[in-house]
Amino acid sequence: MHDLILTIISKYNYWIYIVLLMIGLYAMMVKKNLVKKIIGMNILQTAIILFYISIGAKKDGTLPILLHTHHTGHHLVRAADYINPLPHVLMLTAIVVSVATLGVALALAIKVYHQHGTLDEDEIHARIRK
Amino acid sequence: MKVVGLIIILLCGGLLAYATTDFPNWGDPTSPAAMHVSAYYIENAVTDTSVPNIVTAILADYRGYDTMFETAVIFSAAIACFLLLRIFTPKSSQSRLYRHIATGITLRIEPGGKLPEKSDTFERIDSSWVPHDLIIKTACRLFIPFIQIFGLYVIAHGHHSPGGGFQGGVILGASILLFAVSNDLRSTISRMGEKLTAFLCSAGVFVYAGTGTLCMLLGANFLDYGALASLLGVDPVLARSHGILMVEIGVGMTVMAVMVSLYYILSSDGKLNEGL
Amino acid sequence: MNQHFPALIIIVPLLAAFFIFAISWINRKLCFPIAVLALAISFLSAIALLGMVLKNGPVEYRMGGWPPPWGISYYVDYLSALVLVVVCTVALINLIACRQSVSREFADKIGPFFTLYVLFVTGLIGMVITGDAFNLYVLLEIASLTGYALIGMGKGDAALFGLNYIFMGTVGASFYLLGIGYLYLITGSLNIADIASILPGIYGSKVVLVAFIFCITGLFLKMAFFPLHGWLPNAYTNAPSAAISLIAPLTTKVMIYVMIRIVLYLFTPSFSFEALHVASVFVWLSAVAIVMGSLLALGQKSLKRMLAYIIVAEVGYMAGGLWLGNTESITGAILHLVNDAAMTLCVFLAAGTLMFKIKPSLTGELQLDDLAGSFTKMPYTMAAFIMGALSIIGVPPFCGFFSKWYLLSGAVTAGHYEFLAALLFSSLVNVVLFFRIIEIGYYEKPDHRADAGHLIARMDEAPLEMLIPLLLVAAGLLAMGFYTDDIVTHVIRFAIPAGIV
Amino acid sequence: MEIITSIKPFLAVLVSSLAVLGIIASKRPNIRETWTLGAAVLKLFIVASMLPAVLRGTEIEYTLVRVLPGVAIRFRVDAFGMLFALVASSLWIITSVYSIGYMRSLKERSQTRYFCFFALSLSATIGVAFSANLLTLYLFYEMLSFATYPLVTHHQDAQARSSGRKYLLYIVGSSIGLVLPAMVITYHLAGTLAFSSDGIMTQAASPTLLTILFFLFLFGFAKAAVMPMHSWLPAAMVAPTPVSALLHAVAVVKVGVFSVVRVITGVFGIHHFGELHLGPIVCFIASVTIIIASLIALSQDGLKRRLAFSTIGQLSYIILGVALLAPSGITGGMLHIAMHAFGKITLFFCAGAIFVATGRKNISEMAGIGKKMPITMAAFFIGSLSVIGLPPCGGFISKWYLVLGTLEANQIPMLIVLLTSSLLNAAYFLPIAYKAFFCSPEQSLFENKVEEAPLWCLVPLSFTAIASIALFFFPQPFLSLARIAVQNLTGGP
Amino acid sequence: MIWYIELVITIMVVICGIAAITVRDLLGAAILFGAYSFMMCLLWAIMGAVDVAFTEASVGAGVSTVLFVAAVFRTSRRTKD
Repeated sequence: MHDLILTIISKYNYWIYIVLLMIGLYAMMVKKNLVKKIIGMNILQTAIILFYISIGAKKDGTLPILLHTHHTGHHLVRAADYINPLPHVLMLTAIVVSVATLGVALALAIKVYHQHGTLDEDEIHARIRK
Repeated sequence: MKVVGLIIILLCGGLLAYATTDFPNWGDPTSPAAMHVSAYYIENAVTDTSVPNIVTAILADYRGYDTMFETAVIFSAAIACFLLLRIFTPKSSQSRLYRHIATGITLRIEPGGKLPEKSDTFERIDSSWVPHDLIIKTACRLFIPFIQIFGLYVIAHGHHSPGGGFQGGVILGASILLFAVSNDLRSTISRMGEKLTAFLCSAGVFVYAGTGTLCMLLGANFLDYGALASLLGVDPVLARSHGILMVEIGVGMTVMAVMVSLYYILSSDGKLNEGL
Repeated sequence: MNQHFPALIIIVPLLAAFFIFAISWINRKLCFPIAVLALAISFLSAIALLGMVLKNGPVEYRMGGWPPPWGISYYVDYLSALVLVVVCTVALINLIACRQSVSREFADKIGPFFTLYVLFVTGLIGMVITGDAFNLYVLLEIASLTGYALIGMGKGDAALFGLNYIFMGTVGASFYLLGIGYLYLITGSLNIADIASILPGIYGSKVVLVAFIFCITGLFLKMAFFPLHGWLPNAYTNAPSAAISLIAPLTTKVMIYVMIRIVLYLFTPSFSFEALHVASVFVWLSAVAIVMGSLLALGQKSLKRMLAYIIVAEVGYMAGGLWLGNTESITGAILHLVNDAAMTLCVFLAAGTLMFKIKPSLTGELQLDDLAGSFTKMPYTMAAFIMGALSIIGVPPFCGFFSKWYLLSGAVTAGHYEFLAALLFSSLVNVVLFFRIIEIGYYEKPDHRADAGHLIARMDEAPLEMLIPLLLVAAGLLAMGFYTDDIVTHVIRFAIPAGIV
Repeated sequence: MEIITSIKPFLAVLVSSLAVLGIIASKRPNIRETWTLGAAVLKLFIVASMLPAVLRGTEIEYTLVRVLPGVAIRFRVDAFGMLFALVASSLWIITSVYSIGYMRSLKERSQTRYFCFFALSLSATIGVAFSANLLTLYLFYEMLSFATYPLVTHHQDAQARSSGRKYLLYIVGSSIGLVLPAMVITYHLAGTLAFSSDGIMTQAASPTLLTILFFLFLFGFAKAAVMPMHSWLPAAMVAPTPVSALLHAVAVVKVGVFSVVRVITGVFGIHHFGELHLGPIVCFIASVTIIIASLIALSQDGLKRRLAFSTIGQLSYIILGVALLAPSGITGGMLHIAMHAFGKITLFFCAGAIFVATGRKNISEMAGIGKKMPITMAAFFIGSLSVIGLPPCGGFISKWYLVLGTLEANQIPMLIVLLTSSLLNAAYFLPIAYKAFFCSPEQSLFENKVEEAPLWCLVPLSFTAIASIALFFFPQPFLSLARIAVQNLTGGP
Repeated sequence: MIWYIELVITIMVVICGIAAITVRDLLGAAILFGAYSFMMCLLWAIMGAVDVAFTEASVGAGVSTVLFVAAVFRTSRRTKD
C-alpha cells in the first residue's frame, strides 16, 4: 500500500498526462461538435508533449544552457547537472506539427460549415442522408 | 458510441497506467533516457558546435534534419489551408461608400479621395470597416515595433538563450496578427500582401534546405555545416554555429509568413477581403 | 555525387516543392514541368540506389555528418530500396497521367496542388528510407497533412470526410509518437537499429510491451486495418481522382512497409513473434479483415467506393502475410506490397480516366451504372482496367497471382488454413465484383436511358497522355508477373532478416 | 528417354496470340480472315513438325521463365500432349474456314472481336497441351476461361448474359476455389509442380489428404464437366455454332479432361493412384455422369443441347478409361479425345449448317430435311455413327480399346455401362437421321426454297465426316501417339 | 523545486482542459483552451523545458487561440455539447 502511494507520488505527472490524454481522446470520440473535437485533438497532443517533457526532467538538474565555456574543456560539463535536452527538441517539432494540423483542421471545419451550415456531426449526417 | 468510446478510453488509460509502474522514477538522473544519447549532447554540444544552448544545438545541428521537415510541415499546412479555403474573388473596387444619415444620400469615394471626418453625420456602409478605436490603435502602434524587435532578438540570440527561429518567427507573426486585429485586414494585406507571405514561406524553407544543399555541394554530407568553414573563413566549429544561425533565420521567415497567411485565410474565409 | 543519392532522392522534390509554390505566382505553366523534373530525378536516384544496394549491400547516409545514434541517418537496405522504386515510379506515372484532370479540377490552384503532391511524395520517400524512429514520425506527419488537404479538396462531402480522416490520422500518429516515447524512455535512443540492439535485454518490461501495442495500433489506424478502417472508404470516394490515384496506391502500402520495418527491424522477430504471442491473433484479425472488406465491397454501388473496400481487404492480405511470420508469407507480403501498389494504381487510374470522360462535370461519384457501354466507348481504358482487375483477382501470369501464391503457401506452411480460406474467398468475391462491372460495360447499351435509338456508341477514348501511362502500368503488371522470381531471389530474399524460418 | 530443347512449343503457343495483333490491325474482313487462316496453318505446321521426334519417343522442352522457386513456365511436348495439340490445331483450320462462312452468311456483329478471342483461346489450348507443370497448365487453363467468355456471350443479349454468368461461375469459381488451393498444397507437399510419369506425391502424405486433393482437382477442372459440375456446358450453347463446335466439342472440354488426366498420370502417377484405391470411385462417378447425361440427352429437343449432353457423357468416357488404370483403357481414353473430337465437331457443323440454311434449331422441326440437304445430313449420320462408336468410324476404335480396358481391369460393371451408354447414344442420335431422311417434310420446307448451306460451311463438315471415317482405317498417328504415351506412363510395353 | 506551485498548476491544467471541452460556448472554449495552453507552458517552464514553454506560450496560448477565435468567428458559437 505504502509503496503504491510512493509510486503514485514519485510519478505523479505521468498520471496527469494519462488523465489529459484520456480527456483528449474522450473529446475526440464522444463530442459531436467539430471544433470541440479539434480542441480535444490538441489536448491529446499536448498531453503527449507533457509526457516527453516529464521524461526529460531531472532532479536538481538545471536548464540545458551552458555558460560560456569555450576554452575550458568539456570535462567540466557533467550530464547529470543538466536536464535532458533531447525531449525538448523533439517536442518543439511536435508543437509545430500540432499547430500545423490545427490549421488544416480548422480550414476543413470552416469548409464543412459552409456546406452544411452547422458544426454538429449528427445534424450534418442527417443532412447527408437526406 | 458513447459507451464504446468510454471503454476504449479507459482501456488506453489502463494500459498506460499499467506501463507506468515500470517507469524509472520521475527525474531519475540515471534513467536510460538521461544516460544513453542525451549525455553525449550535453557534454559535447559546445565543443562540437560552440552553441551554449544545447537545445538549439540539437535542434538545428544534430537533429537539424528533423527541424527542416518540421519547417516543411508548417509550410505544407499553409499551402493546405490555401488550397482548401482560398477563393479568388474578382477584384472588388477599393472605393468606399458613405451614407449621409440625415438625407440618406450615399456617396462613393474613390481611393485617394478625401474622406469625411465626422463620423456621426456620415456612416460607412460597406463592410471593410472597423470602428475607429483610438486607444487600441495607438497602443498597438506603440507595441508592434517592440514586439518585432523582440522577435528578431529571439531569433538571433537563440544560440545563447531560450528561443530560436521558431519562437522568434511566431512572435514576428503575432505582431502582424496584432496589427490585423487592431486595424482591419485590408490595410494589413495592403502592407504585407499575399504574394509576399507566399514568397517568404517558400524562401524560408528554401534557405534552410539551401544551406544543407550548399554543404552538400561543398563535398560534405547534407546539412553538415562544418563544410561552410571554407566559405565563411572560420574554423568548422564556429562554421557550425553560423550555419545554425542561417538555418534559424530561414525557419523564422517561414514560420512568420505561415502564421500570417493562416490567419489571413482562416479569418476571412479565404476571400482575403475583410477579417474579424 | 554518387554517395549523395540517399539525400538527393528526397532533397530534390523538397526543394522543388517550394520552388513550385513560389513560381506559381509568376507563371502557372511552369509548375507541372518542374514537378515532373523533380520526381523524375528522384525516380532515377531510386533506381541508382537499388543498383547500389544490389551491387554492394545496404547504404547508410548520415545527415549533418553525425554518426548514429546521435544524428539522424538514412539507411537504404534491400527492402527500402525496393519500396523506394515503387513509390517513385507510381508517383511519377500518376503525375504525368493526371495533368489534364488537375488543370480541370484545380483551375486556379495548380501551383498549390503540385506543391502538395510533391511534398506528399517527399514524405513517403522519407518514411521509407529514414533510419530514425522520430524522424519517421515527422515525415509521416508531412505525408498525412498533405494527404488531408488533397483529399479534402474533393467534391461533395469530401471536407467532412477529410476532417474525419484528420482525427483518425492524428490519433494514429499520436499513438505512434507515444510508443516511440515509451521506447525512448526505456532505451534512451531514437535510432531504429540502436533501439533494436538495446531491446533484447529488456523484453520482459511492461514498457516495451505497451510501446509495441501503441506503435502497432497507431499504424493499424493509419493503414486502415479492418476494425479501424472506417475513415478510408469515405475519404477515398470523394477525393479528386488525380489525388486519389496517388494516395490510394501509396499511403496504405507505405504504412504497411513501416509496420514491416517496425516489427522486423525495431522489435526484432524474436520479440514480435516469439516473446509475444499475438501473431496468430493478428492473422485471424487479418483473415476477418479480408472477408469483411470483400463483403462490404460487394454492397457498393459506386466504383471508387468499391475499390476502396477492396483496398481494405488487400491490407488484410499484407498484414496477415507479415504476421504469419515465415519466410514465404513475408515474401508474399512484401511482394504483394509491390504488386498491389501497381494494381491499385492501374485500377484507380482507369477509374479516373473513366470519370474524366464519362462525368466531365465532376459532380457526384462514378456509379457502376454509368459505365454502361464503356467497352465500345473506351475499349483501351477498359482493357487496362480489366488487366488490373485480373491481377487483383489473381489470375496468372499477372503479378497479383504470384504474391497471392506466396501468401497462400505461407499460410499452408504456418498451418493457418483460415487465412487460406479468406484469401480464396476474397479472390472469388473479386471475380464477382469485377465481372459485375464488366457485364455492365459489356452488355448494357450506352446511355440507354437517354436515347435507346442508337445502340453502338461511337468510340470516345481518353486523351493519349492519360491513356499511355495507363497502358504502361497495365503492361507492367504482366512484366512484373514474369519477373517475379528475379524480384524475389535478388531483392526480397535479402530483405527478410535472419531468425525467420 | 532423350529430351531435346527447342523453342517450337512456345512458338506453337505464341503464333495465334501474335495473329491477334494482325487481326486487330487489319481493317478489311478479307485481310483479317487471311490472318486467321494463316495463323492456323502455321500453327498446324509447327505442331506437325514436332510430330516425328515425338513418334521417335523423344520429348521436346522449352523453359520460358522461372517464376517460383522450383517452378517455371515451361513447355514440354510428350505423346499425349502432342495428340491433343494435333487434334486441336488441325481442327482449328477447318473451324476457321467454317466460321468464316457461318459468321458472314449470318452477318454476325463485331466479328473482329470474335476472331481475336478465337485465336487467343486456341493458343491457350495448345499451351495446356504442351504445359510441363501444373502451374503452366493452370495459367493457360485460366487464360482459356477468360478468352472464351466473349465468345460464349457473343450475342450480348440477356440470355448470353445469364449463361455467361453461369459459365464463369462454374469455370473460374471452381478453378480458383478448388484447383488453386489444391495446387498450393501439392506444392507444399511435393516441393515441385512438374509432371512426371511416376507422380510427384511423396508417399509420406496421408491418403485422406491425397484423396481430398484429388477430388479438389477432379471437380476443380470443371471444364471436364464431370457431374455435378456439368451444367455450364448446355448453358454455353448460346454461343455461335463454330464456337460450340470447336470449343465445346474440342478445345475447352477436352482441356478439362486433359487436365484431369494429367493430374492422374502426372501428379499422382498411375501406380500411386492405384495404391490410393481411387480408381473405382472415379470410374463410378464417371459412369454415373455417362448414364445420366445420356438419359438427359434423350429428352432434349434442341439439337445443340442434345449434342451438349452427349458431349458431357463422352467426356466421362475418357476419364473412365484412364481411371481404369489399365493400358488399353488409357489408350482408349486418349484415342477417344481425337475420335470424339472429329465425330462431334461434324455434328456441330451440321447443326450450324442447318441453322444457317433453314434457321431451325429444334429436332422436331427437322423432318425430311435430309431430302433438301443430303450432304449435311449424310455427314450428320456419319458423325453420329462415330460418336455412338460403330464401324466404320473412328469412334469404334477408341470405344473398342475402352472395352478392352474394362476387361483388363476386369471391371464388368463398367463394361455394362459402356454398352448401355452406346445404346443410349444410338437412341438419341439415330432417330434424328431417320427423321431427316425418311419422314415426310412438312409444308414450310417447300414454301421457302431450302438448299444446302454455303460451301464455306459445307466443305468443312464433309471433310470432318470423311476424316472420321478415315480414322477407322488409318488411326495413325493418334494410335501410336497414345501407345507411346501409355508406354511412358505404365513403363510396360 | 517548489512542488506545491507545480501541483496547483497541474490541477489548473486538468481543470482548464475539462472546462474547455465541456463549456457550451465555442468562443469560451477557445479562450479556455488558451488558458490551458498557458498553464501547460508554465508547467513545462517549471520542469525546465524553457524552449518548449516559450514555444507553447507563443503558439499554444497565442496563435492557436487566435486561429480558434477566427474559426469560431467564421462559423458559429453555439454547440450542443
